[in-house]
Parts: sequence; C-alpha cells; structure tokens
Amino acid sequence: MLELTNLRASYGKTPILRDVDITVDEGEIVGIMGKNGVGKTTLIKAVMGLLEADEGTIVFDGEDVTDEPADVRARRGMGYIPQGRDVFPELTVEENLRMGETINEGNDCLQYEAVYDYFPILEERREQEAGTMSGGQQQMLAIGRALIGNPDLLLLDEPSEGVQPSIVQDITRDLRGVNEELGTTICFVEQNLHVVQNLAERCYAIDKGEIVDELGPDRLESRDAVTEYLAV
Amino acid sequence: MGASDPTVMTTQAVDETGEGSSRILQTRDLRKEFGGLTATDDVDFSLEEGELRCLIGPNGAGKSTFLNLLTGQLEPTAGAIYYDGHDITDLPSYERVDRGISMKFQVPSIYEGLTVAQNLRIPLQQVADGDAFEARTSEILERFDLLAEHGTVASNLSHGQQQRLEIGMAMALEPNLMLLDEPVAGLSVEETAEIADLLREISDDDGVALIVIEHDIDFVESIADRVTVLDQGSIFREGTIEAVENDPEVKRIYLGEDH
Amino acid sequence: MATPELLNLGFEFVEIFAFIVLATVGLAVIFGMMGIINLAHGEFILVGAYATSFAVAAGLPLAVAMAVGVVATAAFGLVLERLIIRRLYGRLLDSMVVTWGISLVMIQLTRIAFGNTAPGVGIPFGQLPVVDGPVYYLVLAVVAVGVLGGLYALFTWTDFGVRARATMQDEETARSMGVDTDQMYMSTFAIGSGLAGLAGALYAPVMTVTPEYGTSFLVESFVAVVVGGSSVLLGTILASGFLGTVNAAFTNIAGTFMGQVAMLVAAIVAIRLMPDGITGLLSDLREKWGESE
Amino acid sequence: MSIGSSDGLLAGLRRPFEGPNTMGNTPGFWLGFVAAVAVLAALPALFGYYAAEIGAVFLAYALLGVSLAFIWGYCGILSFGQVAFFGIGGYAFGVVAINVPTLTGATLGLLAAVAVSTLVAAALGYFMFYGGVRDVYVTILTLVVALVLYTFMGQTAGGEWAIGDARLGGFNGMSGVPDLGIGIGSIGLEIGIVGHYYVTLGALAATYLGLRALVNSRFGYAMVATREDESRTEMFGYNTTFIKFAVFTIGGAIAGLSGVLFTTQNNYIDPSVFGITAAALPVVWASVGGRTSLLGTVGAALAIQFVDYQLALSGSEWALVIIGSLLVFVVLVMPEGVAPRLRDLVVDYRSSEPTPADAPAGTEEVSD
Amino acid sequence: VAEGGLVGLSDGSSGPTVAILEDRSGTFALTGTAKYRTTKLAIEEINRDGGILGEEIEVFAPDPQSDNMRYQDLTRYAIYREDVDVMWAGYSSATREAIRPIVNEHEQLYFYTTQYEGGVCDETVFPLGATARQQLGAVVPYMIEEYGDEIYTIAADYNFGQLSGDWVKIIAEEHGAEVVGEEYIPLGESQFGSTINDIQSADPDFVMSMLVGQDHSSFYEQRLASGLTDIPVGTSTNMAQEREHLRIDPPALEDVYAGVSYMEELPTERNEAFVERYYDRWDDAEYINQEAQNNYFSVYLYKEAVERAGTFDQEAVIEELEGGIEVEAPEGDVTLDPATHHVEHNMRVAHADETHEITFDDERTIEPSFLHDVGCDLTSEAEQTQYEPADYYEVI
Ligand SMILES: Nc1ncnc2c1ncn2[C@@H]1O[C@H](COP(=O)(O)OP(=O)(O)OP(=O)(O)O)[C@@H](O)[C@H]1O
Ligand SMILES: Nc1ncnc2c1ncn2[C@@H]1O[C@H](COP(=O)(O)OP(=O)(O)OP(=O)(O)O)[C@@H](O)[C@H]1O
Ligand SMILES: NC(N)=O
Ligand SMILES: [Mg+2]
Ligand SMILES: [Mg+2]
Repeated sequence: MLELTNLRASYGKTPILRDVDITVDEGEIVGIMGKNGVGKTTLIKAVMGLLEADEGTIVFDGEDVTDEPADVRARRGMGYIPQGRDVFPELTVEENLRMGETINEGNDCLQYEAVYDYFPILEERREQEAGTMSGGQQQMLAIGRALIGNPDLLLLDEPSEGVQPSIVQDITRDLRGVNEELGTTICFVEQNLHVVQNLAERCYAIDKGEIVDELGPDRLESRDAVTEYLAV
Repeated sequence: MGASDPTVMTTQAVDETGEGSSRILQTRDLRKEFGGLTATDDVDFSLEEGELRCLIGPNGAGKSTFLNLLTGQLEPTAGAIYYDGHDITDLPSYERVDRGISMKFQVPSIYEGLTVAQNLRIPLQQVADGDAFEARTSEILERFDLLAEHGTVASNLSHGQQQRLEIGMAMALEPNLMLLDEPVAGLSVEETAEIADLLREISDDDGVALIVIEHDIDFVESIADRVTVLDQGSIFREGTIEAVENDPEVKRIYLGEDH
Repeated sequence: MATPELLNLGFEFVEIFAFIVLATVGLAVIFGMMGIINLAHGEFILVGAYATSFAVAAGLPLAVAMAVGVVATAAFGLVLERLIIRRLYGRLLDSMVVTWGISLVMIQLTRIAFGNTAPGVGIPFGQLPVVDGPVYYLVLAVVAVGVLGGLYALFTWTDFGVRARATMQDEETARSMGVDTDQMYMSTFAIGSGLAGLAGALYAPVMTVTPEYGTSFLVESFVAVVVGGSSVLLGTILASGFLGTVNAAFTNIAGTFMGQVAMLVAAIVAIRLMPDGITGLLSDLREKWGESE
Repeated sequence: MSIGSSDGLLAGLRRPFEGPNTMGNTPGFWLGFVAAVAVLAALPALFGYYAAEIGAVFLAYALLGVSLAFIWGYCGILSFGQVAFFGIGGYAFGVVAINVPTLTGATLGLLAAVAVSTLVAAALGYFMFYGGVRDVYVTILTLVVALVLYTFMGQTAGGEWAIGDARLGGFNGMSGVPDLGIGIGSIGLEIGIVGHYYVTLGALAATYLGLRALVNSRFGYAMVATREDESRTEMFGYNTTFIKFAVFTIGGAIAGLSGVLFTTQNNYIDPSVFGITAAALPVVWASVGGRTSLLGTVGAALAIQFVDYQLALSGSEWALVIIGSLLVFVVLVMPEGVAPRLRDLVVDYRSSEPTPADAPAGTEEVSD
Repeated sequence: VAEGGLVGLSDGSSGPTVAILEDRSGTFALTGTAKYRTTKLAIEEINRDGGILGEEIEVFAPDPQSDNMRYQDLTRYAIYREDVDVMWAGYSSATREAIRPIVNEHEQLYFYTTQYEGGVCDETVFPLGATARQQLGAVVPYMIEEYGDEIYTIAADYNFGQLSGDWVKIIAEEHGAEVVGEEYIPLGESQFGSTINDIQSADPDFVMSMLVGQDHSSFYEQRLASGLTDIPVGTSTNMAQEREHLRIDPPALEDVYAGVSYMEELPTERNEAFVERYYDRWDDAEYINQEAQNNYFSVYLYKEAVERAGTFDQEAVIEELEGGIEVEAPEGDVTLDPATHHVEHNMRVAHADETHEITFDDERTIEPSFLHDVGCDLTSEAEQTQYEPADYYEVI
C-alpha cells in the first residue's frame, strides 16, 4: 500500500529526514512515535506531498507518486489529518465535511450520518463556523472530514492532541472500527502512550529524522518498550 | 457558594465569603454567551494565593472561554471578576496584566519574527531596566534552558522550546497569578515532565498562583493541588485530584471507562 | 415631494446603486475573497471598456462587443495572475503596492497605444417615458442584481464555490483534500477580472472612455467593499444600498459634488462604527442575540 | 541590551541612536552617514540655485517618506493618506502666511501648520484606533480621507472659499504662498532659495536621528511588538491602542512639516497633493527603499524622484511605465525593500564573525 | 522661493530660444498637440525665411503630459538651464496658475493662449486667448435674442468655470435675462443623470455650457439619450477646443452654439490657406483648435516686437509689445491691447446643426476684458494680479 525507500527531506538548508524506509501493508494500522521535533510531522507531510522529497521514492498503491503534487495523491485515495487545528475556520462544519468529499469527487463517500454517529457534536453544530469551535471539537471535525472521503490510506498526525481522554478512547476504538469495516489502511503519528498501545498493530520509532526501531505487537504490549521512544 | 449581590462586593465582602483573607481570584455569576450557546454559565470560582489549580473538562466545556474572560480577551455577558479584592471586570487586558495576571495561550503565540532575546525583552522591560534587566534576562534564559537559543528567531524553535519560551515570557512579568491553557499539548512525555517540574517550582518557590487547563490526566496528577471540572459551562466538580478522578460521573463525562 | 420628483430621486438611486454594485463585485471577489488589494481594479475595468469600444467600432453589435470586453478582461486577469499576482497571496499590503505599479503602467500604456480616447459607444434603448433618463440605467440595475445573485449561488452552493473559499483560507490543507489550488486561484481571479471587465463594458456607452476611465470606479468600489465587510457578496449589496441612498439623496439636494463627498464621509463614519463592516456588525448581533445555528 | 562595540566619547554619542531596531550600528555606518550629509550640503555650492530649488523639493519628499516608514515599518500601520497631513500642512501655512504677510506670518505659519496637521492626525488616529479599525481598513480609510480632501479642495474655486485674504482656489490651487522665514514683523531671517535647501536638509537629518533614538528606546520595542502581534503585546501590559495612536500622530506631524517645506518652495499648492497618485508615492518610496529602513526610504525617495524628474525633462511618455515596472519588480524580487536586502547581504558576508545577542535576524526584523 | 537678481546660465548661441510647453499626452493632449504643432509651424516658417534678426530660432519643447508638477519642473529648467527668451505654455488655467509664481518670480516673457476666464494682469504675461467676457459676450446675447431669457448654466467646477458662470450672470443681467439654475460639475465627472434631471425640471429657454475636458463631453450623448436636444445649448468651451462636434456622432450636438474667435471651419481665404499649410506640415493632424491658432499668430506677434526692439532682451521686447502691435491672424486682423496685454478678437457665434455642420451666424469684435475698468494698466505700473468680475460688477 505505502512504501518509502531512503527518503530525505528538509526545510531550506536544514535537513530533517535522513534515509527513512517504511512499508505499510494494505489494511494495516502502523504507528510512528517519537519525541518533539524529531520529524514526525515532516515525514507525514512528505508522504502527503506537502513537502518535496530531496531523495528517495514514495510508492503508493503500486504507483511511484514521489513527484506528484499533494492534490493528485489525495485523489488517489490518501486522507490526511494535519497536526493542530487545520480546519477551514470560516467554513461551516458541514462545508468542512463537504471538502472531505473532494478526494474522490463524492463517489462512494461515507454518509454524513456515519460521521455524525462517531461525533454527534458535529451534527449539533452543522452551521457553526469551524473557527469558533473548541480545540477538541476542531480535532474531531478534522477526523470526520478525512473519513467522509473514505480514503484507502488514512494519515493522522497526533489525533489525540487536545482531545479529552474519553474521546481519545472513542477515537482509538472508532479508527479500529473503520479499519475493520472499510478496510482502510491507517498510518498515524502519536506521543500518547495509550493511543500507541491500543491502536497500532506495528510501530516505527523515529529519532532525529531516522527510523531507530520497529516494534511488533509483542513489544507494543510492554509499557517500557514504548515509553523509551517517547521519553528518554 | 453564597453569592451576595455583586454590586456591593468589596474587599471586605470577598474575605467574608472566602475562608481566610488569602483569596486572590474570585468570579461571581460569570457568564458568557455565544448566540444561543452558553459557554460559561454563571460560574462562581475562587482561588487561593499561591494555589495551583487544574481546570479539566470535556472538549467544549468552556475552559478556554473562562480563561479568556479572566484575561479580558472576551467580555462577559454578565457577572463579575474580583482580583485581589478589586473588581476588574471592566479593566482592559493590559491593566489586568499591570496588576499581576499573566497568561499563556492554548496555541503557542510568541513573536515569530523576533529572536528569543528580543521576545523576552518585550515583557521584561516592563518590570526592569539597566543591570537588573540584563540580570533577569540571563536568569530566565537559563531557567527555561534557552541560553543557547537566545539569538535564534523564534519561528525556528521546536514546539517544546516555543512552549518554554512562552512560559518564560509570562514569568518575566513577575505575576501573582498565571493562567496556562494546555501548556503540554503535543509535548513528549519527557518535555511534559520538565514543564511539570517547572510549574510546581513556580508555584512553590515563587509563590505564584496558577490556573492550568490540561487534558493529560497524568500531568494533572503530577502537579495539581486541587482540580476543578467544568462541564457545559458550569462547575461540575471541585476537589482533590483523587476525589475527582474516582468520581464515576467525571469518569462518564470526561475520563472514560478504562481509566 | 411631488411624485415626479420622487420618481427622479428613485431613478437617481437606481442609477447610483447599479454603478456601485457593478464597480464593486469584481473587487469584492479579488479583495474580499482572495485578499489581494487590487489597486489596478480600475484598469481591469478599463480593459473591458476599451475592448468593448473597439469591438463596437469594428462593427460588432453592442451585446457581443460587451461579451468581448468581459472575456478579454478575464483572459487578461488570468495571465496577470500567473505572471505576478500568484506571488502575492497572503501579502496583503505588498499586493496593494504591486497592483498600484501595474495600474500606473496600464494607464500609460493605454495612452501610448490608443491615444486619449477610445471610440465612442452610443447609449442604447433610448429614453424613459416618465422620468427623463435613459432606459439603459434600469437595464444596468437589473444586470447588477442578477450578477450578485449568480455569484452568491456560485460561491455558496456549488462545489467549486466551497473549494475556492477553502483554498483562500488554507491552501495547504485544501491541497491535501485533493483540491487543485492553483486552478482555484486562477479561476477565482479570472472571475473577479471578468466582473471588472463587465463593469467597464456596461459603462462604456455612458462614460467617456479615456485612460483615466478606471479611476472613476476605484473609490466607490473600495469604499463599498470595506463598508460591506467580510461576507463579500451580501456586504456588497448592503453597502451599495447604503452608500447609494446617501449619494442619491445628497446629489438630489445639493448636487453631484456634495453627493460624492457625503457618500465618502458616510463611508468613513460607517467604517468607524462598524470596523468589520456591515456584515461584521450583523454577525456580532447574531452572536449577541440571535440563535447560534 | 548590550550595544555592539562601544567605548570612548564617540560611542557615548552614538549610544542613544543605536540598537537592534536599526541597522548601521557601527562607526563605519556613521562615517558614511556624515559623508552623505556633507555631499548633500555641498550640492548648492556645486550646482547653484537650480540644484537648491529642485533638491529642496526632493528632500521634502524624503521627509514625507520617512513619516510613513516610521509608522508602517515600525508599527505596522500602513497609512495611504500621509499626503493628507502633507497637504493640510501646506495649505495651513499658506492661509496663515498670506493673511499675515510679514516674517511674523511665516513664523506663525510654520508653527500653525505643524500644529494643525498634528491635531488632524491625532483626531483621525483617535477616531480609528479607539474605534477598533484595523490593518487594511486603516489603509483604505486613510486613503479615503485623502480623496475626500482632494474632492473637497477641488471645488473651492468660488470666491466664498477664502479664509481672510487666502483664497483656497479650488482645482487651480493656492498661489502666492510666501517664503519660509523666522522673525517678527520685518525683523528676522527671510529664507531664500539656498537657505530653504539647508533648512529642509537640516529638518530631514534631525528627524532621522530623532526617530532612530525613538525606535531604539523602550517605546520603540513596544512599537515593534505591536506590529508583530497586537493582542499578544496587550497581554504583556502594553496599551497598544495608545501606542498606535501616538505613532500615527507623530507621523502626521512629520508629514505636515514636510508639506510646509514643499509648499514654501513652490510658493504654491493645489489639490493634486491629495490625489491618489500623490498618495501612492510615499508608499512606493517606503516599499522600494524598505519600509523597515528609514534611511532606505530616504534614498528611495531621492532616487525615484530624481529619475522621474530626468524622465520628465526628456519628456518621455515612458516615465510612468518605467516607474511602475520598477515598483513591481522591486516588491516581487525584494519584498522587504532594497536597504534590508543590502543589510542581509552584509550580515551573510559577516556571518563568520560572532553577532551580538540581538543582532538583526529573520526577515521580519526591523532595521536602520 | 524668491531670490533677487538671478542670472541664468546662457547657452552658447546668440539666437533666441523658445520654450513650447504644450501637452502631447495626458488629459489635454487633444488641444495641446495642435498648440504645439501650430507653434512649430510658425517657427519653421520664420526660420525658413531667415529667422528673427537673422537668427535661427531654437526650440525647447518637452512634453509636460498634462501634469502640473511636470510643468513646474520644466518651467524652472527652461528658465534656469535653457535661459529661454520667451515661452508658450499650458492649456488649462490650472496649469497657468501652477507656473505663474515661477514665471513672475523670474520675470519671464510668457504667452498663455487658451480662451480663459480673464483678469490676469501680469507685467510679463500675455494672455492672448479670448476671455470669458469676449466669448460669452458673443454667444449669450445671441441666444437670448433667439431663444428667450431663461438660462441654465452648467460649468466645470474650477476657477475658470466659476468665473465664466459669473460672466453669464452679468451679461444676462445687461440683457434683461436671468439665470434660473446653475450647476458646477467636478472635472473628470462624466455622468450627468442628475444634472439632466435638474435641467428638465427647470425647463430653461437654453443651457449655457462651460464644460471642460473629454469626460464632460459625454454630457452631449446623455443629452441625446435623455431627449434633451429640444433645449439648445450655448457654450464658450465646446467644439472650438475639443471638437466635440467631430468626435461625437450626430445629432448629439444639434443646436449647440459656440462663442468663438476661431474655428478651423472658418470660411475665409486667409484661414483656408493656413489650414492647408498646417495639414501639409502635419498630415496626421486632426483639428486646429482655437488656442492653436492663437499660438500661431502670437509667434508672429513676438517676431514683430523683437524686430522693432532690435534685440531679444525681454524687457525691450515687452516694451514693444506694449507699443500697440497688430498682426494678420487666420481669424482676421488682431491688435494687442498695450494696457492689459490682451487681444481684441473677432468674435463669432458658431452653430452646429443636426449633422454637426458648422455655420457662423454672427460676427463682432469685443473688448477683451474689463481690466481697463478695474484699472489694470501695465504700461504705467507693473502688476502681478488676477482680477475677477466681482472686483467691479455686482455679481448676484
Ligand atoms: N517550517 C519549518 N521551517 C524550518 N524548520 C522547521 C519547520 N517546521 C519544523 N521545523 C523543524 O524541523 C524539525 C522537525 O519538525 P516536526 O514538526 O517534523 O517535528 P515533530 O516530530 O512533528 O514534532 P512535534 O511532536 O512537536 O509535532 C524541528 O526541529 C522543527 O524545529
Ligand atoms: N466565538 C465563538 N462563537 C461561537 N461559539 C463559540 C465561540 N468560541 C467558543 N465557542 C463555543 O463555546 C464552547 C466552549 O469553547 P471553549 O474553547 O471554551 O472550550 P474548551 O473547554 O476550551 O474546549 P477544549 O478543551 O476542546 O479546548 C464550545 O462549544 C465552542 O464551540
Ligand atoms: N482656460 C481654461 N479653459 O481652463
Ligand atoms: Mg508534529
Ligand atoms: Mg480550549
């Protein structure tokens, strides 16, 4: 489904990613964890095409998409949930969701109801300008917006940031649900221990722009193994 | 709490309502409406000097709104805010700051175009100049572990460094009350721990009172004296972290089962 | 007031209202939506007018000639967007300076290329029965309202509209949602330009087409956009109505000049009382009293 | 904060004028500065009355440019209506000096003109900033004010539009404006062509140094902070509304002074000074020279007006085309303007050497 | 800024240098281009038969582009750097006013040839164009006679228009007519909807139009579209300056009557010869407007004066100009009035019919100006003033 081979990326002169190799199989849920500023967001952006790769290749669905712009990749079936609150502030909640349909021109999109079931607050606030929603509400909207388009690959950058614990648990559960029901492949960045442990089937650890370890299900069980890459 | 008529509220009155004379902040029937929505619903809140209070609650409970009312970023629809026994409800933000309230926002907001040192100068020159200024500058840079970055343009700092700088700037004003909205959101466990120590220190050593909004319950455990739970704009529970954590209602609306 | 005078006043209002709306819509899209302060707006209008005049001189029927004017301006805008404007998104004030430079160049080039007047275009449709004035002014008013309606539908109901607005608010995210943002910018700017061209075309018969032609639209359009506020199309209608009323009333009482000055002063006061424009005020009111939909 | 290398008397003299908010905090810079002033001062001696008469106009323009660079570059307020205060200053001087045709009149005229333009700026500033008018709306509002004045002054042709003996003159403008002068009655100093040139040059230099001192003061930092992020700055205890109001008013005063110097040079002023073309000129100088650089703006004003003048003499139709294209080019290629670009080059060049803690860094950094 | 006793730097040659500052681009190009060309034509003719006092005339003629700031710069340059002996400059009164302070300060001989409001009384300035009093004095009485005594005035809103409006009142009163309505239109305005409404409701016997510039000329199209053509128009500005009757399709200017000293269509042999010479020299030329003709004959006035003085020295030349000079102008013989520096023009009423065919109905010579009455006598005292009708007449 997704294959990165010795990927390099940088902001201007400062190199961030060094020779990153990652593979994500169809239907898998893969986590990427690491401390602040190690390059998680950079990696996700490079995959999405929001940041040009200096070297290496990105293969998606068997196609080399390394030189394709983000919108083309999106229409190939990549769904992206940016870190922070990147909803369209002056569009209503509903219009934000509508934007999610773009990625496959509305064909076989999820029903809004499906999304509203996951996040009832969104239905309640259909007409509210997204910018005036609370931090966590915006996070939920961002997730809902990505789900609507029913992507083949879902990229999430710290989906739990600023979300209340109970909903973090819900989101974790829901994402597993989506993965099972719709067979959506999921690749997410996290620092929240609970999320990493409860969501990931397999997990890469990244530090200073390099993949330093890969954890299978067994090691994901152990709290220490995981926290090592989040803390020290 | 027995709310007496706000209009006759005086320092004296505050003392009577509170236990002891050490109350630094109090709100009376504080209310904020957005259209039909009530984001803050007649909140009576009070805080002791030097206390470190955590504010938790579901997304959309009204935490940020409440803080923005305290700083004057938002105008209340009704109710009053008393700081140090004085009614500050109608004071502009900058005068509240002069009286010793300072704040760190939910999203890091520093002067992205300026260097760390210049960022720090903005608050610092308010309270110090000459040699005292120089001294305080290096002191804060040291304490918040930014000495090496003092010449760096703020926009090139990592997320964690930006958070530290912002807290440092808030501290530079030598406040009596500090308000922080999700100071560790998106920080690694490691950096979260650093910030936790820092805040405890500020509370214990500098005797600054703090109100901290945070969703990271482990973090809350590690710092809070007392915890206030907001829900749908009003105070839902208040007490020690243990008491709150084990409250089934709080579990239901906020923490979730597997906590 | 006797009925004929009332009719005259009403007619004057219609005339001025149509003028402000048509002068403004193009700018409302480019400034209000794209955050480009286009000081060359007047010269976009100029392009429309010249294209129309010369098309008429070349023997085309007026309606066709006007279509030519619109298309020519849209095309012109498209080219300019690719060459220059696209470098200015998110640089509000720079865009102001650059477009002013562009307008200088355009005015002077027009002078060098076409001399000091374009061929005249007669006023069609003859005169009204009751009030003394050309039927044409009523046509302009109808077109103005039609254009606003069409735009509103386009930008609020169609996918294109939502995507365009999303792009203007956060290009990166829009792109990651699968929107070809370059194309959004291009087409939105072209639409804005085309609307400017439309104003130029429609007023070619009524106003002498000189290289300074555009400047007589500039003030009204900016004032109206600013007074209108953030929600640009509704804002344009309300602002045009407000400013048009003031202008018409004072023109009627004290002549063209006082009408102009009164309108500008009214605008200044309006901006002072409603820093976020009429529509800004409306949403504040909604926040205070109305339902939060 | 610490100032670069500073010891001895000279450094002491320099101290108030230096800091991270201005570029050129080195002895080398000051040598260049003195040299430049000396060259300008020599022009009349070299080229006679003609140079003095033309040069004085350019210098007055430069002063107008500085008034904008100060409020736009340092406090983020883009006024598209600086010419309003410029023109008001000019007309006000005319009204006073024509009615009191002695040196007393000239002296009073100068004082009155600066006072009036300052008051008008203060009134407008209060009206806008305390009314919550922000960024681009300030820009448009100031432009509209200038255009209102343009429209209004344009129709004051009728005899009823006179203040005492001073006819406003409408579109034809106000002629017979006396020269600058200082004194009482007939005792005092009548300022002729060359004198006028030096007065203008002096005013420009003094203003420049004064503003340098100001922007490097505590207040200067408050201005910059306000420009960078207003609500944040308020949260640090600054009354940003007042800061913007004060800065805008000072800018108006300087613009008014430049208007007086301009009008007394031509003995004439007309409404075109309020027109959109005139209104745009200061913006052009500031953007080309670098709005965050007072000196850059001065340079740009002098250079651009000189080029424009040469093109006018040549009678070339292409003058405006060239000026316009230049403008587009500079803003696209050097968004921050020429001077900051040069500064960055110097910084890059020196980057091997250690730079002081607060050395200019980052594109948003202010300079000069 | 004033400075006494200046000596401009002299250029090598001893021949006269003439500044022609006339607009060939910008708002006034329409009239300025022809002014420039007739001046050149006259100078070339003179140079061809031996120049003045045997000296070739040199020309300094950049294009001021209708920009008054440029006019000021160029005037300074002409005086300081070119050390010109005489200058022709400017179409609009506003331009004249912009350079007048410089001209007066340097006591520069200057011919201003546009038909204008009148009243300028400067020792070194020669305003040769027909004055408002002359043009209106020709057309207003004629209109009153032909159409009646209720007048509606519309005029460009600047000094020229305002004073022209005053003159209409004065002349109307002298002929027992009255001005029933008056509107001053900002320069550059080109929408006349409300103006036309007001005229309709006032329903005058005729309209007096002192509109200026191409923007204003759209009044005539809107007049037609609003069916206002049944009300005749008298004018002192249109047709003879910016040839509206040729630029605008008929019948928009049907029954427009202009008080003029000259129009290209003037059917005299002398004029037809002049027109032919002009188009031979400038084959792409479009029209000879009234002030262009003034430029032409005033060059010959200057030549005559220099030859009488035997020198190019400006003071001496001015003295001769004040000695009562007459030349054979295309419009007819004209004489320069020593006291006021104005010219006695041959005034006519030009009428445009529904095909914009021009016919000349009435002809008379009229006193250039009321300046005698207010006591402007430049032969006896040196002045720098502009008088206004209000200084002498009771203007309502
Ligand atoms: N736009 C940018 N320009 C320059 N450097 C940047 C930019 N964005 C990020 N960086 C730097 O690149 C490094 C990696 O940033 P990135 O956002 O990928 O880290 P991260 O792992 O996502 O951190 P976090 O957990 O805080 O989101 C950081 O050191 C950061 O300072
Ligand atoms: N300007 C506004 N207009 C309308 N509704 C608003 C506005 N600002 C906030 N709200 C609403 O008020 C409620 C409280 O918002 P607030 O940001 O205070 O929540 P919060 O407790 O900070 O949530 P979070 O933990 O997610 O940040 C939310 O429902 C939000 O949608
Ligand atoms: N003299 C004129 N027409 O301005
Ligand atoms: Mg990240
Ligand atoms: Mg919040």
